[in-house]
Amino acid sequence: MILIHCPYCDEKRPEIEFANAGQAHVARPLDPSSQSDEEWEAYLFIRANPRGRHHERWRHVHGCGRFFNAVRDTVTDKFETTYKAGEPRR
Amino acid sequence: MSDVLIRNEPVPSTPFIAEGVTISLAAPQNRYSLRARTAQTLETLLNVKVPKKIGATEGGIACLGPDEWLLRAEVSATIPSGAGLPVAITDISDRSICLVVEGPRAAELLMTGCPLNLDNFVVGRATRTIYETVEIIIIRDDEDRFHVEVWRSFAAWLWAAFTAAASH
Amino acid sequence: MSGFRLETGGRVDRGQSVQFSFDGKTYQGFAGDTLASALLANGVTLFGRSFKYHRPRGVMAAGSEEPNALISVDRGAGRFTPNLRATNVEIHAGLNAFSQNRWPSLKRDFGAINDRLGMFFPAGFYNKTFMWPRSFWEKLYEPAIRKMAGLGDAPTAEDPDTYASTYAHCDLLIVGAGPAGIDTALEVMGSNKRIFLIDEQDELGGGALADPSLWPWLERSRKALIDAPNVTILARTTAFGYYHDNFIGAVQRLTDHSPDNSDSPREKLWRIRAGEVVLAQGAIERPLVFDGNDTPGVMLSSAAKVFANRYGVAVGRSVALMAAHDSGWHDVFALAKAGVGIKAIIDVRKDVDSALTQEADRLDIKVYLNHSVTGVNGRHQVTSIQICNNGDNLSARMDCDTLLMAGGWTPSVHLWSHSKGSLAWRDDIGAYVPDQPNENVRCAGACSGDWDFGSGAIIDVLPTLKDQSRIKAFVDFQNDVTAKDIKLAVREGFRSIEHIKRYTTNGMATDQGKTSNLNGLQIASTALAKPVTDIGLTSFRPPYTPQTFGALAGHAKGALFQPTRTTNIDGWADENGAVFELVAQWRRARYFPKMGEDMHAAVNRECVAVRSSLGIFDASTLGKIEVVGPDAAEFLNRMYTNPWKALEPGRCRYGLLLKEDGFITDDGVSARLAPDRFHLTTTTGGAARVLNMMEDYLQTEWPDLDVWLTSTTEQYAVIALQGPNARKLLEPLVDGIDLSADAFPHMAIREGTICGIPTRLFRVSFTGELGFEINVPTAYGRALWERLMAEGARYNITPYGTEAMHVLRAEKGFIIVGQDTDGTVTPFDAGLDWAVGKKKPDFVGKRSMARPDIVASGRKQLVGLLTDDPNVVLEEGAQIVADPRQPIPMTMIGHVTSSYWSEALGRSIALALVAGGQGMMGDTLYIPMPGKTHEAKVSGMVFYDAEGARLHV
Amino acid sequence: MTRFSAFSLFAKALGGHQDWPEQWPDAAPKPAYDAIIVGGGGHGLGAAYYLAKKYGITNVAVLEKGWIGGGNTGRNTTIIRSNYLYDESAHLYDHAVKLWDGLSQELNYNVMYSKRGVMMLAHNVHDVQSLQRHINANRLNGVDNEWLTPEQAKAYCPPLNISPDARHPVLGAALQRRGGTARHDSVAWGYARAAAALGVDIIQNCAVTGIRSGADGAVEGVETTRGYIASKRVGVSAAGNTSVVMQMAGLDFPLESYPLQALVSEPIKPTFPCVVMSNTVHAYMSQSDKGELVIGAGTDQYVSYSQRGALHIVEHTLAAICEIFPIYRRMRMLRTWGGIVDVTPDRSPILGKTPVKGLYVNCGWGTGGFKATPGAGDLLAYTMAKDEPHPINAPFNLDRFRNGRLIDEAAAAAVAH
Repeated sequence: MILIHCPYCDEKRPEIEFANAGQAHVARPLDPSSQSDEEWEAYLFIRANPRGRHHERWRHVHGCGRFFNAVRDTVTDKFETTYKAGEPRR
Repeated sequence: MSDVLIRNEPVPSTPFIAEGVTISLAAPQNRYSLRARTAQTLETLLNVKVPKKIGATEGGIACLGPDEWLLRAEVSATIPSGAGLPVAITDISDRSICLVVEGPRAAELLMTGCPLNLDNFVVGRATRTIYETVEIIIIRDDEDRFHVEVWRSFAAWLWAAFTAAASH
Repeated sequence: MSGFRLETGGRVDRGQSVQFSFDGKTYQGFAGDTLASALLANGVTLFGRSFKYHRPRGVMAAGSEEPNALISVDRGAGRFTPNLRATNVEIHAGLNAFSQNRWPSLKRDFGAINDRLGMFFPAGFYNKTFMWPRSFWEKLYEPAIRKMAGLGDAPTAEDPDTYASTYAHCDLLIVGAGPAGIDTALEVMGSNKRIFLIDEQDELGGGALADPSLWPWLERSRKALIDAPNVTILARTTAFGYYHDNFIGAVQRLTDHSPDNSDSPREKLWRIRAGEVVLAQGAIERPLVFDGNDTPGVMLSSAAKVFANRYGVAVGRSVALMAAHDSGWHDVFALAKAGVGIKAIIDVRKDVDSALTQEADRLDIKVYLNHSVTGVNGRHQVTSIQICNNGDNLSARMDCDTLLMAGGWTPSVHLWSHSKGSLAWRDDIGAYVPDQPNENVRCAGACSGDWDFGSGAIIDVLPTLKDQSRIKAFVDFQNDVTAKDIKLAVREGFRSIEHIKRYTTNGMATDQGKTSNLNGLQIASTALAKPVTDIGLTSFRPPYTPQTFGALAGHAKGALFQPTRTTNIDGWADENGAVFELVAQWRRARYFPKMGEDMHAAVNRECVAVRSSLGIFDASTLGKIEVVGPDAAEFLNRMYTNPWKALEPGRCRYGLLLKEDGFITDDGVSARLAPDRFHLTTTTGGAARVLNMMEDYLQTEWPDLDVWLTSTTEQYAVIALQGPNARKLLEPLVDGIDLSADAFPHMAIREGTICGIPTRLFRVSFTGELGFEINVPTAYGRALWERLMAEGARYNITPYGTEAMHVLRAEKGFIIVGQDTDGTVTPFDAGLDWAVGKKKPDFVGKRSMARPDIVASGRKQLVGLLTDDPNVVLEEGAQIVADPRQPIPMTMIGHVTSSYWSEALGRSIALALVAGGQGMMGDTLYIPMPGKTHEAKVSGMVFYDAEGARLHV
Repeated sequence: MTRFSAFSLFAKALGGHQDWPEQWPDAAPKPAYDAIIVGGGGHGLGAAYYLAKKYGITNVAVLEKGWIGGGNTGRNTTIIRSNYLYDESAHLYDHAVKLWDGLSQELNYNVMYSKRGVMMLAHNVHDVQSLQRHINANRLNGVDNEWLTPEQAKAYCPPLNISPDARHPVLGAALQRRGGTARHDSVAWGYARAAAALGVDIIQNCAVTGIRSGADGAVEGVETTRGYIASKRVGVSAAGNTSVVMQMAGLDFPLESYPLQALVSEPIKPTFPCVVMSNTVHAYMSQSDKGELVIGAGTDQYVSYSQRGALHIVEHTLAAICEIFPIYRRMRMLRTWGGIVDVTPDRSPILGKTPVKGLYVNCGWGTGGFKATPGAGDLLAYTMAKDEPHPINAPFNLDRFRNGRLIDEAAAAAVAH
């Protein structure tokens, strides 16, 4: 059970308090109707899935309830950093 | 109608007493979910002190998240609706019940299923967390006393889990 | 000495004799004995049979690495445990143990035929045969192979024992309480650090328990640690797995060592989060590989020392040692001092430290350097051995009853490897040792490769002049993997240790290779003419030793397995004979049978009551979300397909929610209580999912909106009153609400009190009848229900369950998300176009509905289906075809999603998803079922009161 | 290639098994091949075999970064079944099941395909509706799958707890009798041996580091840790690592890779006759021919290539197993391991062409890849040989994520209402 630093609670908390919410910084287009099928497919389905440095979202669902972003190495599972939703990509 | 309706609680009203720990149902109380972008907004509305730090409590108000507070008060208490303001005040008095876990083994009991290190959980602190798979809110009321808020439909399970762990 | 018990010595309590039985025969041992030491003391040498060849096996080790002496223990009904290691089982009065994998008896085992035919069963033999004739595989070969499976018998009854579990936190976790672990604890003890010291044995000490000279130190240390308030000592506790971020799983055995079964937990799972971890797990001695090395009486030399010094048991009367390492010599010297008869020391090395030979002379022990054991005589017990001077072939026979093996040492790096720490190869000890850590962990003592056992030679197979392909020199004893199996694997092109392991099963037995991995590597290395490091190392994975399912499941048993959520009214339903169904985590009343009624009859009666007078239904499980804030309407407008801004306070609206992929995910009736306050409802199963989805959009896509979401599912008990008499019953009970049709129309909400309790009263209907849904604070749910039942008696008020609810809504063509939709259905597919805001520029899922396949024709659409035979109730999930005469595989154009008998209509009704269905009104379709093909006509979805007259009264 | 048989086994035994040849030579890469398969798992080796056997393309290399069969092929719970709901899935998996039949003889390698039956449990009304829908669809598709009452289910699998008081009572089950298990390693080795005998080079410890394409954008070959290898046809069958390989060709994929854990108990005498799956309590189990109870656990919630699963996943899985099969509570967990499963948005595989000419893909099998091994291999081979998908795998194209024609078995199982 990994430990995750919640940037809102500002402490490391156990994984089972959190829910992973997939890749981070996949912003919903402001005007979806203007999107081509390809662009919309990319938004809906295409994911980075890297071996190594990965930007992902977590929700401290059984804690402060907030969604936030994280950078984690998918080979070691170690977190590089976590930061609040809305903050620039790290 | 003459005779008033009586409350029906999901766990026994008589405390469960085991070696070093007692588990009992707290009296009914009013609960409100307070939401706003800042504590200040609420302080102005309610004109009471509202804790700023997540996990802190202040006069019955616990800060559970950056924009979320839990207010617990006696059943007679009333509160403004905040209508029209950038706040959300919602009555959740009956959403959960409160189990009082007290005694020298209180922390030990909670840690049978809660992954937090409650030895470092100072008196007055509050947090939403989890016991095995069930979400709870823990408030450390005193060295040897915790309040555990749990949604009603999970209460029977939590009572069974606590009492089983307490008798082990 | 009596039997094989030494006159003195050992830590067993000679004052406390213990009676136990093995294979039905009664024996005496002492308190503190393991089953292995007690049986050895009684002269028992035969403990079990090997997996594949059913060869007779004795005890090889003294600890948890034991591969051979596996036994079963029976503690009474439901308390049968197979595959326990005799070296770990503590004896107690009445212990009832049995040998395994033999028939009819341990001494005469029919399966031993496999040993005679062993030459035909080399590694991987099953890949090469049992293929012809083909039909024989299923009928003959496979059943036969499966019959041979397994070691111990399977349990047959439910385990009555309980198990406990807990989380724990410490600054320092020390795994292993041998000298290295204890020293670490003593060093840190002075600090204010919280220390956990855990060990798998029944007492602290590890290797020191077999070294009397250390006992005084051990006693002092143990006392100091027990007295230290910041030290927690867990004995009989195995740290079985090392997980992320210093999270260690350990299981503590609480009751198996005591004679009586108790109600207290049998085992306890410790889930420990440690600041720092020190691994002091020691090292495991390596057997030597030579012909007959598995004969009962051949064992590790360190084990012999443990049996003598810790348990006061002589493993034999005439003991020989086959050594490749100094440690064996020291063990034998200790045995000699303990009074065990030593026959000779044979060492494969040409020369050894003179101090060793001098000590041997002093103890008058014959020494054969540069010799090897080339054969072992005796079947159930060593009777003599063949030894041979390396290089010449003059083999000599030497009588003895026990042969010790000292093949060097393997550091226990299991947990280190779990933690993903790296390993480095050390040629001098022929083993991998911990290198770079991946967690906050370090190793202490023998498991890091530093020890005072002396040095040794690294060899794969002892020299022998016999034909290597004819001898049985075992590497993995339990799985019967021999040196030649590994060579065969290499010969057949298996080059990585991972392949060799899988092909030969080396290291895959219940000891997980503790004694076989390194020998296997050495043999493969020689066979491949490559250094060990080029062959790789099979990765260690949890658990370190096998752990009980029940312990890992913790207290999650029976009622505690998973919470069953119940409403405030559930108790009444239970007391009134409801039949329940499980929906998501909830249990809901499905129907309320009266005496002698089956479901069909009960549901018909319940439906009739609702349509004719009054029904009452517990709708408390419906999800509820309070949406509050200046931007509440704007937010809902973006989430739902429908428009919300124009909805007036006091009015309700049916809301349809899509996932971003355009498919229906949830629905529900929601009410606007005030300009900035909405009361949403969701499906029972969707509540948590919908709230999470809404929070996701709110927090990450539209953080600028001033609106907040709060789950109120459990704040309100919800009682649905449905039927023509609903208003009549409510009127006298409700205060502050004008219930008249004009003042309180369909799809409206009012706030007031009922029986003195504040209520949010909805006028809504999921049945097509005049209906109300009464929301009151949950705690009053049952009392209000009982009051309504009492007051409603005059209207023959009838409680109905989810089944009648399903029928009633189907008669009206109301869909149930998750039953009539299945995650691939759009609003248009479901005939809910009217619920989609055409003018809205955007809402969740809108863009996806414009994708090519979603706008394409021929999609499955929800329609009504009426069977030509009104008495046929189609099976839900039945498939629909246009042409019933086509051959299989048929082209299916849809399936039945809902199907019921409608008492109100006197016929069956069904909803179905049919390709292009909305354009097929009146067409006949076919439902081929086993034995009969049903015919049905496509219809609209509303079967009852199409104009809705009954609603608006 | 020495033919395997009871006779050859007997003959070689008399010779002390001294002259068994290599099952497949450890080939070194040649400069160029007619076709390259990236990924030496069962799927990739199968594709190579069928390319050579059925489509006459024998100048083929299988590139495996580690050891063949060392990935998900050797890390799964070996369940074989084809009772899927949608026509597309049913045809795909049934194609595989048909090939499983007789595979041992075809490869002259006993893969121990055991038709012991796969039983899927229904624990609530919704499960019943869902399984009935499967059974009806399967029947009209010619796929065997039948409904069992709780009593019949217990008769078929005696350890099953059918007490109505259970937290998740068994209301019935769907049984596919042709379903079962096979010996996972043997599948990889059998295909490798048979493919090598037809001329296929099996190249281990050879990781692909780049994909080279020409001016026209078509594939020309692959860069590897053992040098450049030219080929105009490259099939990628790299499971959890597919995204990484596709990136080399500049393609982003609708894939995410998650850790999946499985475990076995200590070996015991025969006690569990079939395969049982329960989606509601998330557990599935069978007993291996060695006697171990083979148990599939869940996936962790986050993307990872660490093959290091979490303890709480194992806790939940064993709690579930002990609920459905209470007699095993005293059994002991012997070994756990982790695989990396690649999952698509609709949990169905991608098997076909890619936007890059000459580059083909077989991925996204999630937790269900083993059962499809022969079918996936055959269809990938077909697609590479003809440069067009076979009708069976045509629906499993990449386009579906753009046009919305998803094949979502899990969604069809729907959510509880």
